[in-house]
Amino acid sequence: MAFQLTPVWFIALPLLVAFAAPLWVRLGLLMSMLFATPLVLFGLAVSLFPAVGDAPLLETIVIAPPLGIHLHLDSASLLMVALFNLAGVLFASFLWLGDTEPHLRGRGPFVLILLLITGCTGLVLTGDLFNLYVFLEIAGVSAYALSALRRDKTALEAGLKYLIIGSVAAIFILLAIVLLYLETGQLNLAALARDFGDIPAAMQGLIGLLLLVGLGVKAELFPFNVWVPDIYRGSDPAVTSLFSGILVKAFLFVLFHLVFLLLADPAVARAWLMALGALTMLVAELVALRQQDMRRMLAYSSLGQVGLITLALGFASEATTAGALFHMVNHTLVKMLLFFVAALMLRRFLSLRLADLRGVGHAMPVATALFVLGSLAVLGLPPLSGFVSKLCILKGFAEAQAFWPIALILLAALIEAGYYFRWIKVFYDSDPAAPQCRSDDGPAYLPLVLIAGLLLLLGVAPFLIEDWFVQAARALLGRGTILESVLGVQS
Amino acid sequence: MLEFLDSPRVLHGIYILGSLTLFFIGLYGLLAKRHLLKALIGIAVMELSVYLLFIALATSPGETAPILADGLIDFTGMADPIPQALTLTAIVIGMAVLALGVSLAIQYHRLTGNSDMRAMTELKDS
Amino acid sequence: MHAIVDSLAMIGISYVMGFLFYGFYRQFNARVQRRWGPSLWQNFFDNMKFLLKTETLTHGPMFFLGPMIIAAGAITTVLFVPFLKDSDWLQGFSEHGNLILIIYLLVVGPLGNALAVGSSGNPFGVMGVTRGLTRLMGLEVPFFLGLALVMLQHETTSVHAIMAAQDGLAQWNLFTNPIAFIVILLPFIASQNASPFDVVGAPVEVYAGPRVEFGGRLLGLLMTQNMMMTVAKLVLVVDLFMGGAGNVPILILKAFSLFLLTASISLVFPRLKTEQTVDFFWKVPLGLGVLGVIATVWLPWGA
Amino acid sequence: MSLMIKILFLAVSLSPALTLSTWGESLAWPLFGGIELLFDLNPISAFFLLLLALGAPLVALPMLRGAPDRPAYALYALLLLGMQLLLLAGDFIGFFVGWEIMTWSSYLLLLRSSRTDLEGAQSYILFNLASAFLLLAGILVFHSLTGDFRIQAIDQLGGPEPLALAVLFGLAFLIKVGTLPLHLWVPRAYDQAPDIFSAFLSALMSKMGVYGLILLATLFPEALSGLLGRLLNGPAAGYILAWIGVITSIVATFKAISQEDMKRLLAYSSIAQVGYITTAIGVGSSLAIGGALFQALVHTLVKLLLFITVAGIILQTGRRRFNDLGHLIDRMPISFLAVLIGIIGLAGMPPLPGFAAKYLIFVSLIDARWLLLLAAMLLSSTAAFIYCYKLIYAPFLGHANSPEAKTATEAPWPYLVPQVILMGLLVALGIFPGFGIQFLIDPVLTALGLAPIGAPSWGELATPYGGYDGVVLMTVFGTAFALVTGGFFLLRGRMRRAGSPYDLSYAGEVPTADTPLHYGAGMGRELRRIPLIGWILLHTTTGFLTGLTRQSLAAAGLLGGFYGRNPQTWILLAVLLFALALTLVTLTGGAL
Amino acid sequence: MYHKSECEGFQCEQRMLEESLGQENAQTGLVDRLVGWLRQRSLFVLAYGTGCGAIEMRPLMTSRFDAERFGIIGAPTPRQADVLVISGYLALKTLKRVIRSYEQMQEPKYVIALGSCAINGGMYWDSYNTIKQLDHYLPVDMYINGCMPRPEALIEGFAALQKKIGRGEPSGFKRYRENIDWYKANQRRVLGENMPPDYTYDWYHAGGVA
Repeated sequence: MAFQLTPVWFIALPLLVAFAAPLWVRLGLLMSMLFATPLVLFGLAVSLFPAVGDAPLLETIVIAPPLGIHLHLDSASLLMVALFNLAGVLFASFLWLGDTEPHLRGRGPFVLILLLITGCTGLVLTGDLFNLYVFLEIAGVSAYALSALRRDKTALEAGLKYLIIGSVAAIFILLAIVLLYLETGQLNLAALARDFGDIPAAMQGLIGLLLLVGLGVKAELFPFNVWVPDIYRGSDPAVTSLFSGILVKAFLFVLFHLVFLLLADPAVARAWLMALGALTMLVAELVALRQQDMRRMLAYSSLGQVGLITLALGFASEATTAGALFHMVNHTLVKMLLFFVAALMLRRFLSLRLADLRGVGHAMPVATALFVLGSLAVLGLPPLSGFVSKLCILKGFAEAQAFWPIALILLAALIEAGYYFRWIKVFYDSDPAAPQCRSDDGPAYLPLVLIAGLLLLLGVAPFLIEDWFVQAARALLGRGTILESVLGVQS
Repeated sequence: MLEFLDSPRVLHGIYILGSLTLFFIGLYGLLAKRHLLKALIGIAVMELSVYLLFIALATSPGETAPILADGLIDFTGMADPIPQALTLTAIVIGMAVLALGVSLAIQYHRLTGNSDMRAMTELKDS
Repeated sequence: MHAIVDSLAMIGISYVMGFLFYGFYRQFNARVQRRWGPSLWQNFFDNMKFLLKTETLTHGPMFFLGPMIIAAGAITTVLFVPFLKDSDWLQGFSEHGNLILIIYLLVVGPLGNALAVGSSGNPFGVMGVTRGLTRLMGLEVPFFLGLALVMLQHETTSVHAIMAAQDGLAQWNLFTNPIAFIVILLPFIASQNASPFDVVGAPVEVYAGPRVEFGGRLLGLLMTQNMMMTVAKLVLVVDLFMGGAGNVPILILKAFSLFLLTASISLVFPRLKTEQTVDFFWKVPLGLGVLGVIATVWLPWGA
Repeated sequence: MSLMIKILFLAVSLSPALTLSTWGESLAWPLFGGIELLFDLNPISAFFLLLLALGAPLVALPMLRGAPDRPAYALYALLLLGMQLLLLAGDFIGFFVGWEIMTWSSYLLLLRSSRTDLEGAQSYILFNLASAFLLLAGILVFHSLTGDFRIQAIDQLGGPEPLALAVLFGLAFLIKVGTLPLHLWVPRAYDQAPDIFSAFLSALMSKMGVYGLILLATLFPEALSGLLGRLLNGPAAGYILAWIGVITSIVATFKAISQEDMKRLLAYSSIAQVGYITTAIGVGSSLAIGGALFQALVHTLVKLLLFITVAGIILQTGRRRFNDLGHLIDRMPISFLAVLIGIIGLAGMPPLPGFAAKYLIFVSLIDARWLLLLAAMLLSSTAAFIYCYKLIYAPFLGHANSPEAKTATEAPWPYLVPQVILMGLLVALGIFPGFGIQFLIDPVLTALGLAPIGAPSWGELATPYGGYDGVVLMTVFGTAFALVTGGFFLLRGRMRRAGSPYDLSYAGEVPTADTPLHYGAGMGRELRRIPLIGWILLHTTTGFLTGLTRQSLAAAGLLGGFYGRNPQTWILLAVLLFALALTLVTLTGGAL
Repeated sequence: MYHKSECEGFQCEQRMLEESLGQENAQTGLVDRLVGWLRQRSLFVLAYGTGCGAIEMRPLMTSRFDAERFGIIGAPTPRQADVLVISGYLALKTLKRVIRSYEQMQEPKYVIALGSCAINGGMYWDSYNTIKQLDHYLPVDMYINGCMPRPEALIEGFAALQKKIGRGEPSGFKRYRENIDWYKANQRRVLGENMPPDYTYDWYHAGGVA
């Protein structure tokens, strides 16, 4: 039997690698496996793009859908999988090269990180509602544990808080799943999509709200995102990059995947989601103005970007969706860059408070320069990739003659500039008290520079991977295609 | 005398009521109690209420457990097996989460001597 | 050759007219004050005395160059104002210039001199210069606005063309555009540094102002250029509002009558403070000018 | 090594000149999804590129002094890249890309100064980003109107979109040029930027706003008249723009007079000068645009000259306030000459080219019959004499007021070379205004579809309203000056140089070093007693902006209250919202 | 009180006047005469009232006596003035300023001593802080006697000065320059520490060119 490239490997491989951890420890290959696994999967994902462009790949486990469990790999989910694995590669290389603290290098974190990636991959791949719940909990548990990894007061507090709020969200989602099953007798997403219209309107509303609250908490939408700054503040900055880079993206994807799939006419939810997105964006950006701790600031900035993506995805036109997917990729890269810089600074200065980082630009020129680059990309300034994705979104709105989101997005970007540039200014303050000795530990910067290069490349030549996003947007919005590919195969 | 309880509507109504009650008890525990373990118990109770709802509503009175026993070839009259399978899975997952939560809570208590949720203010800023 | 003779003639005429007019002014002033007053030639004597001083103090090269710049500016101004209408003579280089250029040339010299005053290091002088510039700021706006009304009326900035358009007495801009003349009249007096707008050189208050450090021949040069500049301004207004002049006697007559008018006004009013001056110019002549603009441009019967 | 870097840097600074001289085919760069960046050189952008090509190496030269500042060099190269992109762009996306690169790289350059404070840096970047985002919004409106990003006139003029487009673009560019209520960042940035870089900011970056304004005019058929119709003899939309420009220049002029710091004074003067350009663009006729371009050219040269000179003074003395300087004329003669030429150009005095620019603008205002604007513009242009005088008096004349000013020496050669070049250019352009018209201005006017002004000879500036001859003017003035000076020496008697700077007529008193003789910073203070000026100087827009900042911070604090620290609050919030939404949904009949 | 040298008080002045009178017959050229004629028509008087005599200057300048008809007019600063009128008693404090003003005037310049106080101390002959004889400290070109002299006398004095100028006679400023050491010694004797700084008169020693 020839080795088959099937979606199941995206889930199976990291799981296998994760559970073989003792072996890697013995062989001394722990870090290299952590690095190699997502790298292999990333390569696999990239190689699958052409194939998936033609028709989605379905991997059936046990029985064919809608009865059985299946994995659904279309352009959109493949894009997310590739993104998660790329983030995994970058994260692993940062851990590997960066000589990070021991609590990030043991067997526990190894397993947890792979599990997190698995969970997120599963979230976007699964075609089954209950599987979704399972992967959601896998991702959740590994995230709670990762958050508390450092085992000190702040980390434990963050982990506990995360666990509590995450569990409550999971209960909401579980309830929604239960109700859905009770109403339709289906768990397969495609079949659910077919039958969802038949449910009574009041029940539709209840289920929708349950899902909205549950996924809203997970995907960090205002006003359900009040927990985010605390968790980001308490966790290790490097780990936080995973939360902001992978976890949120997976949940956002799930939220919109469900919305686009279940609702025959997404216009119903458009107003809700766009309003939530706009609120999330504006509130987060405003609150970020006053933050004194870099992790908190980045957390709010992350929320702001989530709001922007929600706003764009909620509009549900092809252009904005493609732009939003592109923006997801950019945001993952940027936030990883910024949180890595934060990790490096934290290690050097033992604090990430604004007042303690005065003049850091003279002590850590490369790190600060990378921070500046990341900020520019977050703000969507050319020639970095953030600009292209934002432009894509804005152009989508303009083509649809919707001008109020444009105004809000630009206003939010202006507010965002207000705090990012305040930090940059303080970084470059000439403070005689600031440590003057320059030290840049070389290899740790490698993944950072790689990210920066990617940001620049995508900003200058986005046409290289433009097709991916367009196809992904089509796949995400193409409810009919999904129904046909899943149910049509079965019939 | 209690015949009417056998009608699915009534039975389901009672189950719904019961699980809702359980849900709100859990929620109350989560919102009103400050002890970490009590909060975790609250979460567990809420989860339980959902399981209960699921199992109860997916089963009508008179249906048997969906177990393939020897010689059983007639599948009618059996309860829908999927909810039960799913609930089992969910219970396992819930267990894991709870265990993680409790272990974190214990570690937190050991480290700080504190188990009051509202006293967790280490992360305050700005 | 023609140009050289012409230029020398213009310089000569403006100088002679200048000291005679100023002599007249002083006598006129004395008569108003029931005095006998000096002779008509008194200004000539004063000027000569300064030019013949044997000692002149300077405060450095810029101090020396200032009076040279102002004198050269005055000569340039004179040469760019056409003295006569329809004549080859007394034209200078006026066909290469225009009204706006002349207005700016009028301030070239004073600004050059201001450098010299600053260079002297005397704070009173600089105070005087500041006052002068402030007054300039006040007077220039209505002055230029009045002239702009004339330029708009004739749709040109060329003094020649404006002069040529005023054929007879009835076509004088004084009569066709009286509001413009009224607007520029008081700023014109101020630009001559005459009372009541002469606080710039208040002798007691700021110790003669810009001229505080100048003595000897440098002061003589300043007096010379002042007389020439006065004549240039008078001739300019004659050109613009009184139809120019065909020959020198007419020119003197017209310029003298204008001078008489301005002298009569300046004799009977007491001195204003700088800020009063500016405020006055921005209220009364400028207000009149705005009314004039509304009347000529905005209202339907305007062109 | 450092020499190599310096040479490389100098070569980079010559890149605009290289682009200008060797640009051939147009270039296209496919960005994504139907957006293609087009780059081409047209006469309008060539004019502004010429300014850049001229200014960039002259600013780079003083930056070479001392040890190489590599980040600054890199950022400067980026800045030049951005500006060239902006100028060459044939579509708005390329324009925007260049605009943004320019914005952030200049911001980072601004941070290289140790004087930059948080407020200044923030106001710089926020104003400029606001400008950029307004521009982007305008671009999107443009896109929705035409379905394309290519810079072209829009044909459909109905509906609110064209007006919105004009307002958005207008605001964006007006922020960049620093017109009145939006000028707040200008003095701070020009004041706090590295001394040399201020020259670049004022001379070249503000011109990008001017370029934008001219571009805006090309978007509408018949320029600005296409927008709101005509008023008197000019475009009605332009009338508003012109008043904005004039009020800006009046207020900025009075603010400049009251400044006590050289660079702040220059900053306000820059605002005022660019205000004239705005006015002229508002008039929109051939003469006016010609005047605007000429003024842009002159202002570039003058501000380069003045800022570089002032940078030299600051370098040599370490002082920047008028009160701390004085009497540098003997110690820094070339700098003195540079400032002298600079202020003559700034004040628009003949025979320097500033006058030619003003002449064109004045004539165009008369031609448009906008005389009230003319009066207002004249007010600011005569008031400018006062700050010009202050600028040369306080540092160079009067009395040395600090130990540094007493011992300073002439600026080093990297500062002097640009000064000498710029002085030469200014004088040459003043003598030959016709040359500038014929070879620099007319191609742009033709490209804009306006009638070229034309020049009978190099020395002559000719308009339908008359003109003047720079060569004759200069000859007459020069001859008169030579004759007067020569004649002066023919008179009998001798000159005596004062034995001491304190040898003054001082009412019989002998002033000493303690006597306050230098009238530097105080100059212009008494202008406050004039009601209009007093009113202007009393009012600032700072209060509004600090208020805005305070309000948004307060809002941030208020909203930050949501993000509490207690998990129970979070859950309660979620549950309550859920209940609320559920009630809503139920009440509205289940519709989501 | 005074240091007695070979001459005293008015005698010194007399001797100096006689010396210059001796040169009266020296031929002056045509140009010098023309220049003198032009100069005499215009005298700018430094408006510096040192003592009670200043009150007599007002009627002289105003309508009743109208000195302007002789070309005599006030000047605000010493740089512009030709004539310094010492109007009455001269306190030591004022002397310093008078000397300073005189040295700031541009040559040719003239000094008129007005009233007996300026000539010989007058009623202040034994005052401790006025000078007794102005001509010890500044070269006087014209003395106008009286206490106080009336404006008519002043006019006559000015007229005499104008005649003197018109003849092209050498006047006090040359004397001051030639005898600078003597004048400075006298000034220093009464002013002591209060002498103006060196730069105010250094150039006299260098032949009048600083």
